[in-house]
Amino acid sequence: MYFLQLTLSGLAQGAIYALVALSMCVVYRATTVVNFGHGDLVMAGAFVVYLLVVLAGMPFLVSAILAVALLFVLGLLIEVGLIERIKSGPHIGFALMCIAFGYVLRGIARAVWGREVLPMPRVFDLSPVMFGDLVVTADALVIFFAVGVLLMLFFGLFYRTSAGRIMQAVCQSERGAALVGINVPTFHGVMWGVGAALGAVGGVLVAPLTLLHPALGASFLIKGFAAMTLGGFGSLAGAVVGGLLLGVAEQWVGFYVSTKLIDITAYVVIILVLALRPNGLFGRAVAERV
Amino acid sequence: MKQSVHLLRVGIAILACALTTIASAAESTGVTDTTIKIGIMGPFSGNAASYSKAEIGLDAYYKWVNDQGGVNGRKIETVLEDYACDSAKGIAAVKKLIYQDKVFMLHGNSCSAVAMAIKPVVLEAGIPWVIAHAANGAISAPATKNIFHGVPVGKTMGMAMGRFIVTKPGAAKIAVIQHTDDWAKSYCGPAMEFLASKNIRPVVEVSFERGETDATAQTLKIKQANPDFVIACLYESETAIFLKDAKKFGLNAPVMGTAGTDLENTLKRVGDLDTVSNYYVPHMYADNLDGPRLKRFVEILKKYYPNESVTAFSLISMGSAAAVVEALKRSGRDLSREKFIAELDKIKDFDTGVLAGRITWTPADRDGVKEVAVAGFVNGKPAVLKAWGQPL
Amino acid sequence: MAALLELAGVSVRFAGLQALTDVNLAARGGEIKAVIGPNGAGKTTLFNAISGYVPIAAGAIALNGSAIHGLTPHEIAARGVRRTFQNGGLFAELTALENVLAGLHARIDASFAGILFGTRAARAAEREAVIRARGLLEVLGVSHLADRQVRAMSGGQQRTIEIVRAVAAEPPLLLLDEPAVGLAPPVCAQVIELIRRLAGEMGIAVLLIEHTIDLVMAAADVIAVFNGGTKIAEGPPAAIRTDPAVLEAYLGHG
Amino acid sequence: MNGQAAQGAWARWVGGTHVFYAVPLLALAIPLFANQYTQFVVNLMLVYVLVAVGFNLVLGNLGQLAFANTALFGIGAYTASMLMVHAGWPFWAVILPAGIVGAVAGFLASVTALRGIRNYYLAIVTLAFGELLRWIYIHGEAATGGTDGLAVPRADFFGIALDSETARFYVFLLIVTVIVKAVSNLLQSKIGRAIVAIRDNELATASLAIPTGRYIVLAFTLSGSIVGVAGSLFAVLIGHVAPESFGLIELILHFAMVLVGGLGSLFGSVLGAVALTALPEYFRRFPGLYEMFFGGLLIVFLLIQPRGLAALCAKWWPALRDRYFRDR
Repeated sequence: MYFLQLTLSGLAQGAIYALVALSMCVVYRATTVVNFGHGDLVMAGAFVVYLLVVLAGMPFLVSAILAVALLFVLGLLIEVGLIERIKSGPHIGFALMCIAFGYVLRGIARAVWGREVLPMPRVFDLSPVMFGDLVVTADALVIFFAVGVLLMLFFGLFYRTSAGRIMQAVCQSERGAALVGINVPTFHGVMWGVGAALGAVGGVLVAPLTLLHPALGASFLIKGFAAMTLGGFGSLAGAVVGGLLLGVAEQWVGFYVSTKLIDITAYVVIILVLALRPNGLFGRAVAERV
Repeated sequence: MKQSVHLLRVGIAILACALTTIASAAESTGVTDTTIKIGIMGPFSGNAASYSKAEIGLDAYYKWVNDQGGVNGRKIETVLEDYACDSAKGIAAVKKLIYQDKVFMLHGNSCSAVAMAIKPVVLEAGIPWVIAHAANGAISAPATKNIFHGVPVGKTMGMAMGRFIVTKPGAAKIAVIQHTDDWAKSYCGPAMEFLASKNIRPVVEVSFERGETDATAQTLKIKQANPDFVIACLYESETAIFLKDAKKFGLNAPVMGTAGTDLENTLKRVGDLDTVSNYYVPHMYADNLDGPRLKRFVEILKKYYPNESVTAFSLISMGSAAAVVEALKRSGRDLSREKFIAELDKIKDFDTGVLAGRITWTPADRDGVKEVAVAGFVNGKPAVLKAWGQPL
Repeated sequence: MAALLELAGVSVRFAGLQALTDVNLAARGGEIKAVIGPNGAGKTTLFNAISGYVPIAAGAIALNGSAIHGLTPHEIAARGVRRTFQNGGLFAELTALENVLAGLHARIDASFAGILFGTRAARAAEREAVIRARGLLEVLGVSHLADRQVRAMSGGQQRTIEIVRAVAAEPPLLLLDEPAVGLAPPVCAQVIELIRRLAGEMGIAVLLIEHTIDLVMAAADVIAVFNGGTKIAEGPPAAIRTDPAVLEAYLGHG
Repeated sequence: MNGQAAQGAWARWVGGTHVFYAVPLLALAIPLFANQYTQFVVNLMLVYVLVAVGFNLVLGNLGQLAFANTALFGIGAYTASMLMVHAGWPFWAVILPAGIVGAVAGFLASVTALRGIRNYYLAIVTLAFGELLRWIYIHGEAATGGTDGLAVPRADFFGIALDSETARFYVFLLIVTVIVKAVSNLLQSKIGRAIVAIRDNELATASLAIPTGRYIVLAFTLSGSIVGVAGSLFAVLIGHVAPESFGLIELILHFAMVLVGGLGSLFGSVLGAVALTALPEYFRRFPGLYEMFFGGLLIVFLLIQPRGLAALCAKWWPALRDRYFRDR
């Protein structure tokens, strides 16, 4: 009985990890930049929702949509204003730039809220659903639903529409895409926007579960990495599966081994996967071609 | 070559000079005809910034004292230093206060690990330091010449937590859930020690890290052990998550939290009374945070920091500030560090108005506040409790 | 004269794709042998196989009679095979002098501890190498570039420095992958002149990949023609010009 | 003509050893002007000079995106304090072990890099390694003191009690000068060239008979040992090591030092360490704004001056340009 319950909670957690991992993966696939500031975009999404709900008094759903839209714009601006500008430099520059803008975002949250730990009012005031002994909270249902819809929408767009095929084409070969008349810089900007927006959804979903503080994003970054690594770096579906697996693994490890290990499950996953099976579960070769 | 040798000689001469320069701090450093400089170090930035509400409350209190006319014709000049709960920054902050800003005394610190790191620096300088917030008893014990504890130490709180737990009839099995950090340990450690002295040992101990958003594994593990009482040394957000999960999975045992949380805010965060009705916290204050006896102190805070929200940390350092002001008054116009330390040691049974316990310092015992109550919900309202089921 | 380098029945496969099939080729000291062929003929793969960057699936590669296939690139280089790269193999952040010094790496006899503590011996070894590198740049007519960063140089200057770096350690065999690509004709002629001097004055065996037929005809002593991963012809320029298989390969590709 | 020759001689003198030693010699006078606070900050700068110099070897010179630097720093600090606390070793005896343990950790990272885990993968796996170590510090209570950390006993350097900032300063200055000089020697030799060559073009480096794998291992190991030694100095300076000191925020500080100073520049490492140890002290008066300014500073440098302060200085004073050879 506990096993099912753990698995279910793990999947709910994992769904958020999956979303974060997918959003990082989108950026990586489209622009080959790994966004080390992504956790702070998740945090920003949560804070914007808080702002709109608590300070502006807007309904949650409207706030959530606005927050996601705003983060899309922010992602786009970051790409166009910061990442694109250092394109000619070494890849170390990208990593540092991502860390830097993440730090700025955190700094802004700190300057405004500093000492406060902000409680988000309860959003989904529904009582838990019972399946026999199994408890499913409204929060979990909302997460499953939101993540499920988003994933269907995303993969539908990516694999079934012509716009999606263009995206895939650019991911395959930038030069080729440019030759057939696709505006690659615009594409990169849009994909950063999409990544930031997806990450913001993660923040929006997490906000009601926890309290908000400026350092919120750090753990999501690591979980996202672990999920991405597990699923195979750069594999979109892999990131989703990796996220779900990580969420479930944390709960199992916590219950059956030791709760002390929950916190490092992600790190151990990263190290084990890269040591034993660098391609992850679904990925292509990791090693740079020599 | 010749030049290098010459430079070397100069260098050695300089070195010798520097080594013989011995800094000696004057006894009345930081005191002018009109001011007394007090250094306040707090984690105003970084991941533990929510602690620094204590130092903000402290600063507000001193500002208020000034507006009441100050102390013996002098105004208190506070110097706030941020150390972001980081040892290196903490040492730099304290050294800056002592040697650059030349403050008269130190009043501050929230993070225990940093307090331990700066302790040798403060001892060496011999400057009076009243610990405003950090709970580790080892900072002030064994007693030294110049360090005073202005809040109940972890041991006092842990004992209050433990004492309360054993008043629950039939409480034999306890479970512990805590963060793995020095803050959680300063509560859970002494509480478990006290219970161990009553032959009660935890049936299950689980950890729940800061920043995690789900406590299913922890809650189920605790539920499996079927405890009579749960001790939860968790931060605000994690407390809320744990309480919600406990409700969700039908873990009905009462939960003893820490002074890092309070009943009013926890209720606000969790959202429904049912979930928190079985939550208890050690209570350092003389009243509920929104009670009439604390109203005066909340107003002081709001006067100087109008946008500051009030949490369990906000008023905690005001008690020792009241004691400091009293000792400064008693030291008279002719203020020196030695005199001030002597007066601090004469503070006996001092009612601060804000803390539940009275402050007593002696040269042999600097652990000033030895009483902590426990609070819980009675009929849906926060209330201070004598024992299980007995409101004060 | 015995061949310096000898390839016998060499095949290379990439993921099931046959990149080179049963190639036999030799290189001799003082001789410039051009390797030509249409795109995808396997020329660069041939160089990569010789210098150890890709493993061979069958056959043998011997230098001075001893097998070198299966060795790592730096081991093969240590035995005297140096190469340049089609899209430039210079260290862009370093100066020309530092690039050439890197080419002399193995010749500088200084221990790790000696370098760390800056011993007299280590400093002397370095100094000697610097003198040698400057001398080489001087001899090959580019001493004015010595202290300039490579990334600030023109394409022709970069090609030249890369060749100087490759020959710094006096290798018996030099593989040049399109040294004249993208260069203006006068610069191109200078590079060809440089290559001829290397073969003529230093007695180096040169294997040269080139696209510009005129240039190849002018520079090479022998030409080997590749198509689809196999060698289809080899001989002096005059003979190649009229070889029917060569004509067909080139005409076939437009 | 004559003027030019004189200028050349001047440049040679300036770029030479004389100037290298002039800086620490001048620094000897600092305690005359410093109070205990400023002296502490200067000592911290010295520790961070080693941190930045070590980190830059891998990040700037070798061009590998390794995030293990705080881990190495922490390993050094913990090794030193554990030996001092549990085994009662004197300070001078723990510097070398701290360096060796740091070197071993650096070596492990290099093995990962050699296995083809490069670029972002290396970044992530080293990041995980660092956090894993922090977990071990927290849970290895018997040895590490857990979350409370370890109080370092009073240090002693060959009979000199390091109980004042001034005494620590002279000992640190000596150690830092020796190590920075050794790294400078190394960079201006065939080893330094090989390391930078690998960054610029690894394939071409191998084609020059340079065993690239060996130099990758060397750079990582050396970097680990230098940062490990820095950790031991840090432990003595702070007198207390705790897991919180070696987290992600510290890592960002290390990054910033290398970047602001100048990727791949030894002189830049020193500049960056000094500048970014001083900066947070300045920002004390604006609590809460530090992160924003710090991140902003990084962005400005990446956009406008990606080669850091060192390149800026070299523009005004060409003798300061990093050279990877020496002819004296």
